[in-house]
Amino acid sequence: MGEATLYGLCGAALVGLGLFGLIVHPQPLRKILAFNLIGGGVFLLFGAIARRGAAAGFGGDPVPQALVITGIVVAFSATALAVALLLRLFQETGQATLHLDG
Amino acid sequence: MTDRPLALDIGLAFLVLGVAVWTIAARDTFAAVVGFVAFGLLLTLVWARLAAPDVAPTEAAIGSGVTGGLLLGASTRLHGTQTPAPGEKPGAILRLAAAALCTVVSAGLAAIVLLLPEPAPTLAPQAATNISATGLGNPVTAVLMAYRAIDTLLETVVLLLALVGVWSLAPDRVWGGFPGPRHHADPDGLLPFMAQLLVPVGLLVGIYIFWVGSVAPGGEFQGATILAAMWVLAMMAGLVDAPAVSRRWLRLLLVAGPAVFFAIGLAGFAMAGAFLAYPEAYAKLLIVTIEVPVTLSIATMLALLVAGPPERALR
Amino acid sequence: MPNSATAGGFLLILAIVLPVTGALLSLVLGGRHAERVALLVMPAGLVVAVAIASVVWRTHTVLEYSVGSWDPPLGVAFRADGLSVVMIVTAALLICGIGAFARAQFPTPRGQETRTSLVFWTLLLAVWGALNAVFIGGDLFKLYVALELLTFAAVPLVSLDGRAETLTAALRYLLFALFGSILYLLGAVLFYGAHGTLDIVLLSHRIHAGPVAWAAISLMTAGLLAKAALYPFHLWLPPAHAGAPAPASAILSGLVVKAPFFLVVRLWFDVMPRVPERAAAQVLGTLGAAAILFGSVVALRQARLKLLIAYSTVAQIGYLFLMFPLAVEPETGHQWNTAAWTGGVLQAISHAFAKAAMFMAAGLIAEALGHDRIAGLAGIGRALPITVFAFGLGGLSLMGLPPSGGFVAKAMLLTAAVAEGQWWWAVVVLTGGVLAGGYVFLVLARALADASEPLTLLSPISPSRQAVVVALALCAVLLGFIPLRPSELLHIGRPDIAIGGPR
Amino acid sequence: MSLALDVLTIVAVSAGAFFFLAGTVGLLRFPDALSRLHALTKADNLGLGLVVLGLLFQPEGLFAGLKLITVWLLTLLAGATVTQLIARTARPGGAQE
Repeated sequence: MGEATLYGLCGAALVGLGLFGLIVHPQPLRKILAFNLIGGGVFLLFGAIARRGAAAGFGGDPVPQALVITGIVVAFSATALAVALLLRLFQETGQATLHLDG
Repeated sequence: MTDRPLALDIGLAFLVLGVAVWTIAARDTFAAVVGFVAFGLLLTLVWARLAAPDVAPTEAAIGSGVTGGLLLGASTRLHGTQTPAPGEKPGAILRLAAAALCTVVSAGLAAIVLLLPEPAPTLAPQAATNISATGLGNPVTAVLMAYRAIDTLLETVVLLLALVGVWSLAPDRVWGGFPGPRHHADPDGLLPFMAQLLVPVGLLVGIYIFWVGSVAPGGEFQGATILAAMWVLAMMAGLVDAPAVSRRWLRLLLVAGPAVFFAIGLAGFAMAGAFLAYPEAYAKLLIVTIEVPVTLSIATMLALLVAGPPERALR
Repeated sequence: MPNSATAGGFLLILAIVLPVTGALLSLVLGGRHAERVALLVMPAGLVVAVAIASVVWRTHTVLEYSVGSWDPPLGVAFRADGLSVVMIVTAALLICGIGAFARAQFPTPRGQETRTSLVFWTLLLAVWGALNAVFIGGDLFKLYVALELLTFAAVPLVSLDGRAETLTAALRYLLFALFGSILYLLGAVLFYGAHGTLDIVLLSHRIHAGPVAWAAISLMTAGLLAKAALYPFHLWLPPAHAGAPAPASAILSGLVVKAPFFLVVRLWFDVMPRVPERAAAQVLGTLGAAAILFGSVVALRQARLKLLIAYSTVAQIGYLFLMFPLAVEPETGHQWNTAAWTGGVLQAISHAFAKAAMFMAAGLIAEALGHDRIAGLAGIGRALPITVFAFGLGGLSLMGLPPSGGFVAKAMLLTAAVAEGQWWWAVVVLTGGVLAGGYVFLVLARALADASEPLTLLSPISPSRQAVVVALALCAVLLGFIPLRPSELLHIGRPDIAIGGPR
Repeated sequence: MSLALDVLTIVAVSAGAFFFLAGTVGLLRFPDALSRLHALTKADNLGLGLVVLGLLFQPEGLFAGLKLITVWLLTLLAGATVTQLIARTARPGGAQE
């Protein structure tokens, strides 16, 4: 088992952990955090697959590595929009919950 | 790929998982966010171990740094609301079911990781044989700016739309105004002093990281993040105010990157017979011409995404 | 550098570049120019859409373009087959209609920029570009970026009015959408790890039934279902679609939810056409059936018009997924499964027109009355007859009554169900039609009743806006006149599926 | 010659690691924020300084050495500022801001 497989397994575990957080945490901010953990796990899977594809003198397959960079930026945009929505909601209602009547 | 992982790797993997568990399990949201920042920094080390020197700084700067800062700020502002109401907390059965489901997902993914074919399929040789046509030395930059340039182009638009979305949350009476609260420089404080010292250094580093991206690890996203961080620091220290969102120069700065990208892409029809194709002799020059405004635009978008929607009216 | 672009392939680039650069320009110029740019881009975009359609129809081949002359797997290809063409033209027509309707709702006073109009016009164009990118994307990661583009353009439209309810709805929508896209991305990386490409055509040649393929397709499908709001992932849809301003609701319900559905179709029929699985298709069909029954029953119990229409969307999305058990056949060449296929796609486009018309009709009614309580609709049929007529025309399609696109679509699903001996789907289709009849009738009966006291309208409703609504509703009706058989256009680029007999 | 340099490196880096360890223990064990900060700055300043010093004995060119020193100086600057900011909020009555 090389380090690619090791971190691939780590990514698999992270996806499950994040998914659990996303389901059980009622607070939106914790859901956003959990979403970022899943993202980390998915990107690690990309990284593991890139590392497995090391060839032609490159330490890893550059295509999945580049996709991760794109993915990280997209995940950040998502987080920024979600946080802004949440803060605005808090400003409007004094609460930060997804329950309409809460 | 049959070599054993180092003890370092095993330790690092467990550390990553441990911090992730903390992030999910911590009772206090602020603590969870701190855990997440640590998680991002550890992932940076993982990327270095996975021979992805281009991803590592992106993770550190954006995945951990800017995202972490954003979440820390949010958790401070939401302080006191982060204990779930009695009716909101999921019951034990739901939690057990969720745990079971997530274990199945993780186990399935782990099995697939172990089942992946040998030898691994890879595009590295193709990326290597074609890189001379791009004039670049860094294969990851070649993917981002040539082979899959359309992804990068649309990604800058994604960032821009996220910013429009954030701006759309402003109350109508402050539309066109300034994002976030105004920070005033504290004359006795260390922060303005540090900002004055650090911002020039940071700008230099950001430009360097961007510039070196064509031949070595680095590139526009990493460079832009550092530039954005310097701007945010200057805003927080009160050295400069955030720009009003109705300023024409700001709007121009924001769209300059994607606009130049589109323009050179369309010029590709005439120059090289296809959208986003570069004639070999000028490939590097054209790519750099795209990267400069893209870096500036991304830096502006990142800084303004952190600054948030307009909160103060123009007058 | 090899170049596999077909003649006219540059049109595909224009389909994305035109709306997206329009959005950029709207943002830079701001103020009154945002609307002007949008109104200029619309006819141009419609021309491009029709041009793509005519090239594909004339040549009977898939229109293809490799960006930057880099062929897949290293590069990214755009492709337009018959299905893409149908969706692109639908999107173009609807966007133009919605844009014409929205002018009165998002005006910009002279010399001043308003938040809602800048955001609306910019994002309208962005949604269009993102939809086109989804419809012609030939690469799974490119499609991920396109989906995110669509999400970020769509979510702010929900909370344009800034009320707490719509902010909550928008946040919930965003969280579901993000959950969906991360699962989609997870599936995509598994495909790359196993086959070394993200290109749909290359994948379809390399893929074989096995744990990796199944895990990837399940994750991606689950993620897309969350985005398409298929039962039980529908929770986010009603508050978001009902809370948005009427033109935004029309975009969201008519077009945006169709994008993830479109991608599920791509995955099942293009990425893995040779790996059919009846059991999984039955699961999708069951969820669809549950959506039809649940959505329709809940729609019947709504007190507010826009919520009723939103729950009806939940139900109508269910019909789309009935095509999977009916069209996924281990033995290809069965002509009825191609009928189901055509029926499913036709349902997507006729619902798009019908639902957009109904949401905008509801918007006009709410503007005129100052509320959208169904109990208080009495007399509106007399005050706004054209609008209520348009609502009724849209309702025909939802019920599946002739003449309407919904009728042809549902008839094809029915015949396929009966011919394949899967009669239980036929029962669901018929029950759903009856329930839809119930909630449409509920609204019309109220609207056409005489008011106890003369109705005073809060604001006059311009005839031109009503005309747009009727025009879109008539599009849904006109679709009812296409022949009741598998469509040839839809099968361009789909050689595996025979069209009723030898070709 | 290189052996002597290696020994120097090992000694300095080990000493640096010791300060990091001590700082971490202090962070975990000290009772209040101010003394925790005190412990932390020791790890940052001294620990990192010694590690950098140790690495300087492994000659990799002038440029690399300058980079290492710059890293240390920047960390000092950031550490000092952040510590001051945290200390201000942590000080009794200093949390209003």
